[in-house]
Amino acid sequence: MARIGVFICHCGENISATVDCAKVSELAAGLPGVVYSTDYKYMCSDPGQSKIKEAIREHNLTGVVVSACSPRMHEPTFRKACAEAGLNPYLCEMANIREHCSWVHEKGDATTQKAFDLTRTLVEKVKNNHPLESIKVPVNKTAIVIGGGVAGIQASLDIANGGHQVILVEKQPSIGGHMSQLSETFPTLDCSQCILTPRMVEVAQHPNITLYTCSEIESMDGFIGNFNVKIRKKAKSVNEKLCTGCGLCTTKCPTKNIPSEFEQGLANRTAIYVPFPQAVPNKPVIDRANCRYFLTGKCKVCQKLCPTGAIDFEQEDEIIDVKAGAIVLATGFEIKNTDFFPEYGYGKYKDVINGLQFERLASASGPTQGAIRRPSDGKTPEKVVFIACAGSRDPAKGIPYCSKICCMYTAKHAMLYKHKVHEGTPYVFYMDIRAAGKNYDEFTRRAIEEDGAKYIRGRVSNIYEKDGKLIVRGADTLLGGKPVEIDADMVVLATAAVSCDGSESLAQKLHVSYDPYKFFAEAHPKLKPVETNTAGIYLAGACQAPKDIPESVAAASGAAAKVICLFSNDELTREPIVAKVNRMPPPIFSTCMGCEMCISICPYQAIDKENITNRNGEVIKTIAKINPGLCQGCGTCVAFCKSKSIDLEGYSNKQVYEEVLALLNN
Amino acid sequence: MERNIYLPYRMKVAKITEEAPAVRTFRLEFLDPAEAENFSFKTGQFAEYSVFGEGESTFCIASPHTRKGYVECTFRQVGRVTTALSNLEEGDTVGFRGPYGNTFPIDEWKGKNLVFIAGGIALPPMRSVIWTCLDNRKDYKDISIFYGAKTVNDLVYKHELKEWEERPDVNLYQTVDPGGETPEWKGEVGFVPTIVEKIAPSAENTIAVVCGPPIMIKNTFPVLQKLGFKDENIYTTLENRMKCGFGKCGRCNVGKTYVCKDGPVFTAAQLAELPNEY
Amino acid sequence: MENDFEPKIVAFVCNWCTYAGADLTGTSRIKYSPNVKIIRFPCTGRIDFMLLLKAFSNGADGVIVSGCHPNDCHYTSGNFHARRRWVVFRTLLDFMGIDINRITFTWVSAAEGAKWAEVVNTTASKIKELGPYEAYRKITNEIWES
Amino acid sequence: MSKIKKLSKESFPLLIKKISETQHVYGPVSQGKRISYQRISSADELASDFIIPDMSAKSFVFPKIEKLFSYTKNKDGVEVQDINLDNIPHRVVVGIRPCDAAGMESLKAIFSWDPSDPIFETRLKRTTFIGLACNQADDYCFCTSLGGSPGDTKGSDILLTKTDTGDYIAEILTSKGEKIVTLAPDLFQDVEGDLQKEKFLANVPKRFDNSDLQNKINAAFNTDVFDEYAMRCMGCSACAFVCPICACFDIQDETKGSKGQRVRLWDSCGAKLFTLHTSGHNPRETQGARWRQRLMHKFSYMPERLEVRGCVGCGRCSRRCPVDMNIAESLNQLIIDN
Amino acid sequence: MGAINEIAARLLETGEAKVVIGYGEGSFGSVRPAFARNQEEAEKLIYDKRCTQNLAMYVYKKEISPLRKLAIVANVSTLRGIIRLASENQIKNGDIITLYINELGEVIECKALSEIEICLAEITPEIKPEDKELIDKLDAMTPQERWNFWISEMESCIKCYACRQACPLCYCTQCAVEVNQPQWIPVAANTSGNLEWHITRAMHLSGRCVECGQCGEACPVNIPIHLLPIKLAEEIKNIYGTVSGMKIQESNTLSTFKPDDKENFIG
Repeated sequence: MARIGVFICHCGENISATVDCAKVSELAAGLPGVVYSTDYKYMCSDPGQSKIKEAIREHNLTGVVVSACSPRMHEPTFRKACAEAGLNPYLCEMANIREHCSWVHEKGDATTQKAFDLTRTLVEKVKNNHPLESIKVPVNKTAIVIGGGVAGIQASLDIANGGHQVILVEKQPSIGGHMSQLSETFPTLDCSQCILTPRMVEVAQHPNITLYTCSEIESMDGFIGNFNVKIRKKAKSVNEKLCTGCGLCTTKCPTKNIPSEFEQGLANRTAIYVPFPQAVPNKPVIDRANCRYFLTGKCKVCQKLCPTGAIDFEQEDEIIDVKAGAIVLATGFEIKNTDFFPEYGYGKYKDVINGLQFERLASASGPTQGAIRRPSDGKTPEKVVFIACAGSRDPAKGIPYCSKICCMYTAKHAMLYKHKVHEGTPYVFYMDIRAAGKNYDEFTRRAIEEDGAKYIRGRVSNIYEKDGKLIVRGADTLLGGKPVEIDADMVVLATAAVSCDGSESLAQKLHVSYDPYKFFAEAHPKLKPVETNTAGIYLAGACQAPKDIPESVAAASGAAAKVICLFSNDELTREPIVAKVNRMPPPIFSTCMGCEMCISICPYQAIDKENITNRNGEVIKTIAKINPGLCQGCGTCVAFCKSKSIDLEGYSNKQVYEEVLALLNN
Repeated sequence: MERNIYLPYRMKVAKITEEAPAVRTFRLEFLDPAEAENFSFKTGQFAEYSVFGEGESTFCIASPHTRKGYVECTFRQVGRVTTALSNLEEGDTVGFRGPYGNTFPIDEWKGKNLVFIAGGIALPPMRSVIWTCLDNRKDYKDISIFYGAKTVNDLVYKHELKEWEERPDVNLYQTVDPGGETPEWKGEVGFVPTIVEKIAPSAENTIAVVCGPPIMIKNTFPVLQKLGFKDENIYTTLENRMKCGFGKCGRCNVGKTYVCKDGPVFTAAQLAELPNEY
Repeated sequence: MENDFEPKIVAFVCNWCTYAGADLTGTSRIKYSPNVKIIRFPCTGRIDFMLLLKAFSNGADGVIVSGCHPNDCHYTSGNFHARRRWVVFRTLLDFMGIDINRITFTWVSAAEGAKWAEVVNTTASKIKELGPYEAYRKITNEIWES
Repeated sequence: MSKIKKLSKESFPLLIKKISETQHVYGPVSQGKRISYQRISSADELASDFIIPDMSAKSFVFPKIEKLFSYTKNKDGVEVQDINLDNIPHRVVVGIRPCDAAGMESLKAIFSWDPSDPIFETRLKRTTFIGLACNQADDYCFCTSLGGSPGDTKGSDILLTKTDTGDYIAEILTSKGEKIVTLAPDLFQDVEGDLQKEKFLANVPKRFDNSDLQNKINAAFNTDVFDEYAMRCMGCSACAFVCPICACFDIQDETKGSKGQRVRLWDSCGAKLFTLHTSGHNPRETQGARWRQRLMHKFSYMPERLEVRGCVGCGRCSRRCPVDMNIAESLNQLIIDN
Repeated sequence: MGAINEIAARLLETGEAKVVIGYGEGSFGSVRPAFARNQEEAEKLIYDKRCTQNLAMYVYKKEISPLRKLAIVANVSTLRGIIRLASENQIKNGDIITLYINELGEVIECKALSEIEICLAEITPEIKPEDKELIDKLDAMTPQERWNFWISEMESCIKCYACRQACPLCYCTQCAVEVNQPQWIPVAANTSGNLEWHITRAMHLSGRCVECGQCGEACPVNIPIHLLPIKLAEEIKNIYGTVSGMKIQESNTLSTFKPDDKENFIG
């Protein structure tokens, strides 16, 4: 029989508070095949691991079960410890008696019994484990970065500077993202474009970076080190190679009244356009939805004018196949628009604007050249109400989380307004001021103390228009909920930051998890903040959760570091949890009948046909063959195979069968 | 009441020897001393070995009946029961039901030369009779052993091979299939029948015992016949699939012959009479 | 008798969503019934319907099968394949009169720690109400009673 | 020791009732399209108007699952619990067909051959067979070709023959039969003169001449007559399992947690895995060889080694074969060919 | 001599087929599978109303498949069996000449599998009225009644595997029931083991079954075991719109999916 060691962890009191660990250890000692059983305060600690190692050597163990926390937490830790003691790491299994037992049940016999049942189940499993060797697969040292905002730019530059090829994919005609729309940035009030545009140019000029704008991910397959990605490059109707970016077309385009996305609708653009003067690439694209030629079949003014003949109305979407070893997701965020808020007028009041619109108003390159003028009539507003937490932290609106950046940018907006309109009064409605961060609290204090922003703690219940004024009604909770009413000239809503439209479908294409708000999910909230559950795909910036610029950049550099780490080896070592088709001595060779249904069921195209030939080279039998480099170990083929000819290491038929039996037969 | 014929003796795995890849020898000792006392067998017989919860498997008894107090079996891990056996450790309990079948007529062989020819995992039944004869060495004249396996690593009973090699009263010829040799290999290279033909033991007053896979037996018989061995003097053992061991389950019939009762030891002359269903 | 009845319920869950979701239930310290015990699989696609049969023949009173929501499978499509398998399997069991109320199929994501607790508690109380699965036990025990 | 009595049609149900007071009574029961030997508590439950039950009566002495012993595994090893033969029930089978009863003798030959199987012996000893002679037969019946008859008394403890009045002629054949009579002696009436049992029996024509059958079938061993069978036979075990004599078996372990039992299960020489070695070698490689084995075993090897045939001509295997492998036809062909 | 005999004789004579699998006179007015290897045997082949058995399982039988090319006399269920076997790569185009006898009694000789598809395109497969009736009857029962019905059937099962052997799609060298590491399904023919076996068989046939009912026909103890795969085939037809054994290029319903597949029980 096997020689199994069982190690019950108290996890301080996390487990021992509800589970009688000594009892579990004692019961485990009575299981057939268990030759050593013990319990200890912290199995994952050095002394805990030493106990395991000693037991392996002393009792010549053939398998180890650690009953402790979730294997998703410490399985690698204990497997490594086993390996260090000379036991194949795959002969170690964990029973989850913390997350699945001690933390979810009350103290008592039933909980202790369950901890033992789980332990016994894993003991029976481990008896059927086999020593496994890790699998090596080659790494393609090209990274794809999806999203060209500040996070994507940072990640791309870091990886490219690390000497690796980067493919940067941007949905919009230009990179730059939201940061390029900002006026000044907190807490330093330095000009956003001034610090961003040099980096955008660096991207454009970097020999290791290939930039695809107006492009999106069409599909992805493969796995870490070996992704195959199809990129859909949408037709720009302008031949980039021929276009010199002279801009003549944009000046002569007859369709001039399209609200500019970049200007948040505060200014117009033409149908052939460059989103903003510093765009990268600085070459126009035709917006087919608004182009007169595409709408009516007549016009072609731009084509007639173009000195290089770069206008190509026939251009089609292009599908580009690329291979990459890693993917960085940096698709950023969106903000809720003002029409999301019935209480604030459903977006029908022109002078109720969102934070990004205010950024454009305050921006020197914006529609007002930086002068604060209200959109309705261009007057300089004398009273501006800023409402923080517009939608955020509001479970009723489906956004229970904090958008994180609003407190800071609202303070910044109040300051910018005051700096530009000295006689004006900024009011700020807030729930709490969250200004944790280097120089952040000082910044908000400055807004209040030096710039005289009037902070009112409370919510705005509604806004209505009266005599050319916006009547803002709220309550001051610091004054016991005293009603407040302000006749404002303009209201700026710090609307909630939400995940981008399409992030769900992108997550599905890339097989990464996402949270209920469609932000991409990190592999571990603390220890793997820039990794996803899908190996080889990393997160940068606000696509994961609302983040400010320094955080986004830090995450981007973190993701880049992960990619560079991955690329530092020519081969990747993979877990040997892969499926395998059985082989037998002749005349059977394999019980696989070659029905090939597993080929259609495999999500990774990891199964192929294999011919078994005789000495004369004639095919005797055709069976399935699994490519261990492609197989990800999902086991769908295993459960499907009628003749049980495929098995999955780590979750073999024998293992799971014995688990079921052990769990139920106590 | 008579003993339940399906009830095995419980035996302790006293010693495990790794012989070759996936091949092990178990030394089994009775848990009940009374059972040990009453137990006896003769070389050539087989038994049903079982792992409780997994089932029974048939192997010959690989130890000689001249050595009391234990039985040994050697098996290769292939099916469910042999896999379960392989997972056992010393001290574990197995079931043992037997002995069954006929024996090598070693008394009739007294005063004769003996040639043992074995291939691969078929040495175990041979080992029993070899040791039985060696334990009564004076009863027999020349003893030669031919043993071959696919590779050097696949040779079983490596220690005993060494012992036989060193004994002056045994001629041991070891061989491995072409390609199975190592740089250190000092034995022959070639298939067993070829080596027998090359060494050409005399058929005069000689008994030949051949054990091996069907293909080896098929190729060795003609060689022996060419060397002058009479079919009556060539012995082998059959290893048909069995379940009961006592002529009821219907598996091991070869024609009207029950391998479990009439065999497993047959002469080439007897085999010639049987239909080709073994 | 019904009050004392502690059902045996096996949960077959995928590693990436439901197992992680159940981990989150733990980290969130949401309490649930100890009757349910989890067996971890890489994916719902790996869960062989024969294991469910083994669970019942070994005395389970109920079974939970749970994995990633559609479109969320870590392996892209294991749960889609599983979904078809369960549709057919459930039809078959129902046609044979096996009590399909004893099998809970559900999707629980890594973020749905609270949902996991709810699934467990609902299933446990339902099975408690249904009582031990005597009908199945009778046929599995017949060979042991003679 | 045969004694002839009469059992009126009114007494028959009373007899069943009387026996059920002390013993379990079994008899052919109709269940949907199926007729099988089942436990009964009254004569009403018995099926009527049928040729032969779908399954033979062999399961009374050789059940499809026979526990051989049980055991408990624990950390220190294994505790074995032998079966207790005392637990084997006393049973009375009513309405067993003469062919099924005759088959008991062949089964006994197999299980009593050295070493004798105490489980089988005890089951046989404790089962009383009250046979019912056949008053109808079909084309598949061929008992007469093998020396049996629709009124054959072999294997029965009492044989009943239903007369045209619905009353029964009861032949009391063994001491076990006598014991039944003593349970309700009043129900059995004495008779005088010859009741002409033959008059009430079905007519089963002889299909072939069985003289020298063994040698003729031996002569066919290496002929190509089995080639067509090799193609047609699909290798299921239906013929063996419905056969009253086929006794090939498998031994397996069944476990439940730490408990286990070793069981003896029906098996069949027609199945390809039956003789397959773990090495992949199969001594009976083709279905033709396996079908030949079935015939040879019944008509050559068993007569040679056990002095009984392995067939009583009940015709079940042929009736039940999905591909119409007709054993009487095969025998006839072998006899003609050789 | 009928058309079938003439064609069989020709195929054997020209060597286009080494054996013609068909039907012959069986015991006492029944028909049985018959194998014509020469002119004499070709003359004995028959085809009439009684020939309902699905013979497709013979095309991969170990004793027959080495004789490929084969010819086979086919009714609709045999055709569907052959097509399904082709979908699962057990038959290659050109391995088999199919002699389909249509409703008018004409013999249609299909040398390519695509020709079988053309024949099948004319046909709307339907299950037998008596099977439909029993399925409806079972559907109308309470679960408890259904359980009682099936358990009493399962008690009678002797695990002879006639159902499997007769099935055109049970071609595995190693059936799941024969796998013993682990021993998924008990070898013993006890009720729960029998139940597991029949559930497993029906599941393994789901999306594949060609609804010939041969398993039920073969059962020596008259268990209507064919209802299980047929019920699933009907359900699959209703839910996923797929019918097995009509086209070669069809994919198996259970090894494919659509993201918007519907179900109503997963919470």
